[in-house]
Amino acid sequence: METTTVNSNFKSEEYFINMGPQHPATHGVLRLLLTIDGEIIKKVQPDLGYIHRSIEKMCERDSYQQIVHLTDRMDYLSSHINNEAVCLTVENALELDIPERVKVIRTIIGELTRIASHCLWWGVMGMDVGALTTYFYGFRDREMINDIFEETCGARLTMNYNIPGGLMFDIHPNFVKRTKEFVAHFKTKIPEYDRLLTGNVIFQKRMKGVGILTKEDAISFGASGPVGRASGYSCDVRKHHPYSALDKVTFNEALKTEGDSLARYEVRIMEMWESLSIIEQLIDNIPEGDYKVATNAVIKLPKGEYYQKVEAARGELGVYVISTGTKNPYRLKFRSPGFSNLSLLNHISVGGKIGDLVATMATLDLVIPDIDR
Amino acid sequence: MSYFSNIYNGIKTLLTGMSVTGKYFLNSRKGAITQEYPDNRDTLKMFERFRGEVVMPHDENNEHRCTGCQKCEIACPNGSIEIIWDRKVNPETGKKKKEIDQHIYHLGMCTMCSLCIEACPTDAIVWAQNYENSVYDRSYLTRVLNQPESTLKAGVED
Amino acid sequence: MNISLSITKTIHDWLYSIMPETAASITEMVLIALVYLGIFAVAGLFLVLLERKVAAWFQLRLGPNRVGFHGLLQTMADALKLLSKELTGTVKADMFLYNLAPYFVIISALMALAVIPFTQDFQAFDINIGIFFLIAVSSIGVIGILLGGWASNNKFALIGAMRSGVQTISYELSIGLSLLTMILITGSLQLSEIVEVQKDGWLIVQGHIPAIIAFMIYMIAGTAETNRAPFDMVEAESELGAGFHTEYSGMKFAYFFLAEFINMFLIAAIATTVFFGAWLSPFGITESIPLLGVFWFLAKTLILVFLMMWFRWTFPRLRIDQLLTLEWKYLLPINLVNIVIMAFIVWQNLTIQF
Amino acid sequence: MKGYKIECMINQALQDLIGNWFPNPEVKNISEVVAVSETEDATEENVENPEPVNPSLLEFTEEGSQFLNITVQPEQFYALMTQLKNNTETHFDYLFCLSGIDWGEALGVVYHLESTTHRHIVVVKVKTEDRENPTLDSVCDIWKTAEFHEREVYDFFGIKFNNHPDLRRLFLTDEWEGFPLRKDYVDDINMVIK
Repeated sequence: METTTVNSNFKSEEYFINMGPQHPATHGVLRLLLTIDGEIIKKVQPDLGYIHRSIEKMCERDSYQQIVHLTDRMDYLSSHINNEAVCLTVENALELDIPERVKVIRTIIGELTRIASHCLWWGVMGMDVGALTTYFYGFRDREMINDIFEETCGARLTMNYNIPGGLMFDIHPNFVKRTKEFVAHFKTKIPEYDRLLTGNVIFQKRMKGVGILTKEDAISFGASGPVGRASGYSCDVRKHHPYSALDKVTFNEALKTEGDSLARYEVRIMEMWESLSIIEQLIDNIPEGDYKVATNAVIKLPKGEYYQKVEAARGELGVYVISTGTKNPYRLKFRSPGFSNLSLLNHISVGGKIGDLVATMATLDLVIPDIDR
Repeated sequence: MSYFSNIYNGIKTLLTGMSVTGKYFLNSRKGAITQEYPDNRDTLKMFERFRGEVVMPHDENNEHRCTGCQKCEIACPNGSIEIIWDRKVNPETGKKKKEIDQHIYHLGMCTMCSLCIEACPTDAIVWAQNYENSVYDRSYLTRVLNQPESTLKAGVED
Repeated sequence: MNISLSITKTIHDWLYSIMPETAASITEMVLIALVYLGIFAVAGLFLVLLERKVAAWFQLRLGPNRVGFHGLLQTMADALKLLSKELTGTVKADMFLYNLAPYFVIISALMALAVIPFTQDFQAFDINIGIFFLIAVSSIGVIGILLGGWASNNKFALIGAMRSGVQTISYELSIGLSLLTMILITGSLQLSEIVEVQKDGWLIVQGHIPAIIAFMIYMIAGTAETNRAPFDMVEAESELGAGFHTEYSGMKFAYFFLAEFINMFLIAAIATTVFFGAWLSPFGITESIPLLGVFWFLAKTLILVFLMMWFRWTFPRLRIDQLLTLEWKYLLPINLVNIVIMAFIVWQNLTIQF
Repeated sequence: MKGYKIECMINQALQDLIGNWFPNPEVKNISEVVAVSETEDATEENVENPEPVNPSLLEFTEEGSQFLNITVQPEQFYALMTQLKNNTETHFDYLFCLSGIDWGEALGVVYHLESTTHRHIVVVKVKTEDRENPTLDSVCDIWKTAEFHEREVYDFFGIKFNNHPDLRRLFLTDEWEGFPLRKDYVDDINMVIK
């Protein structure tokens, strides 16, 4: 049937629904304005800002120690890695010599954070495509990591364990034991994840060929992390710009070339294995030494610009600091992975069904505070 | 032929998935991970480093270790600590000395970042493992950490 | 009218003795209807409880365990809460249809229960077109869903309702054809006769391979018919919020909810009747005590209900086009071939009978 | 650090390469250009030396940054960005950070670019003095990610981008007044100043 133009934006058979900000699949307060023709998605317009706290403006007011805890609240699922990014920026600017012990501990906890984040993602992903049980299995395993964090860092989610110059306090005596227990436990659970969800024929049908992102588009849209790697774009910051103790470990970059939702899913499952292997390589030989180096009570970065990128659970997190030599940054910009990953949602979900959009969004693994900052 | 092998493989994967959940169903007695929270209050113990709220420990003589240096107040990113202090004359030495009147802590504004406790030179404030912080009125969240009539412990400042 | 209810024979005789015949039979029908309504409203609530408990055990949880012994009264409390809730609706809804929809759904679910044979002679309404009646009545429910979704004046509800229409119309075919396969053996649509035939062996044994295929198709289509996961496109909470009942609250929502569970029971009950010998005990071990038939019937039905719950808590949801692909490209052709095979088996007398 | 040195060499090569794309029209003689750039390297921050004429319209600096910084005028900006992306020797196809900055007098945007094939990084800075109606060219059609990032910059700094397909507020509501991340933004209610 011929469609007539009613107004400039809509065709007569298209209609518009408002997905979010209180929608189960948007995981928080993301609002999507969908233009739909029947079940087919014609356009996705994200409307952001429902949880914007202007962390960048707050950073211009705070001292460098105080900035660290704000980053917990960005991507709360990889809070340790966010903390690490800010601390690395400050440490590199001050040219501090960080003890090996700190580097190793940071890396271990960072990888644990990544696993915890992926566990949660796996559970929620299953729930988004309708398998509600996965949620609890994912959370069960994540809970063990959270307990490790709570014992060592004192908090489960917003840990603030890093300070510029090292760690806030030394690891708990039980840390190594518990981490080893977790690694042994989790090695038996990932195959179970595979049997429950990955192999499932319905799941495969839902995921395969859905939301295809080509390598060129992935790069052009600035996709990073598992989203970029699923499109065959080697973008692991841990490989290309290793930080902390990541240059001492060997691991494979999880790469897939299909670029569809299933590839993004598989890349994350592979990443969990790689993270386990990184932890195993480091956990037995955490070097002795100080857990921090002394810094001035008031940290003043030398005049200049500093950029540090780290691989957060969702992709490349960048911290761009412009310092004028005072105790506050002149401008601090967080390049958050979720923001770029969200921008490609419209591109890859147009033409799919509503169910595809939900599945695609789940594999992008969006954390809204990370996007809104 | 692939039509039938698709059906066969599909059913096989479905049964594999069902075996996973079925295993948990059969072990549901011992496998439950539910924390029956208000019931297990007696046995629920937080880790020693758990950041519940900031407290100021007092010893049996009602003495604390806070000198009123305000380092915690400066370190706090949210302004959740306010210290009201005064200079009082020490009767023994006759010197004027800073002394806290009230160490006010706004739990409602606290983000549990631990910077104040790191900043404290005399370990006057520590984390408590209390995890039940909800109250019926926001004003209850503003707490005075030093007890009434408490004094500075001797020798802390040296 | 063929009301045969020997366990209420006394009431029947007593009513006929004190009233004229027409009044007596009307009173009797009303009485039976009320008894059914009462029993199945409560049974529906316990099915909800069962679902919640089973889900919890699949998910490493405890499930409801506060109200009553091990949470037995939880759903009762929920129903009371829903009863006492204010009924909120949307201003722009089509009020008449909006209010009518839940009754459509719940009444069609309860109506179908009338023909289910719980044990020998314990059947409210044994008509000679039993199976046909079941299929016909169970598809009325979808009209309620369509009405509810359309009248709510909510786009999410409308999408849900439209999906439901598509889904039910498609899967109705498979249900009908898979039951038709079995009717080739029984040669009758009347449920009591279908049970009678199974005294020589349950139909799933009698019909062996095609019967098993028909049973699998029936279970898949039945799950789809009740709009349960993995075919819960209608609600699809991660896609549509709550689907067609987004705008319903209080008791109206409870009707939809209850109807879903009664429908699930119904689907399992039909499967029990047609495939697993209804109230017949395995190998006739308790044939002498007809009252135990109720136990056997419920046991078989609940096992099938459990199977449907197991599906629900394991599988991801299908997409709407895959749902239709499954029906039109897989279930329907297989079903048609299956009928031919079954006809061949019946013709050649290849059924297994004891 | 070994890696750091290699990056330095690439930076110098990059500087020469990119600088040639936009020769300064004031500099006619090629040999003079080379001489000037050599003296510039040799006598860094030498006050007595007459001010060296930049051979290119672009300004290059590595001072106070770990990357090569290119400062470009808004007029050459779009052409430069197109070249950076399309030239096979540079091939900066990955725009990983786009930040708006309030420099005080001027408003600027900083682009962090990386090449996924050559793995080198460059920082492009562009400024506009006009605080009332700042306008720059959009790079949406070069890097698709810029669409959202530019909307963010528009939202917080009020910098308008020419040829942007959908330049609206991203985070804030449409009726919001002012641009919060500018240094002169005041909001007595929502901002807590320490």
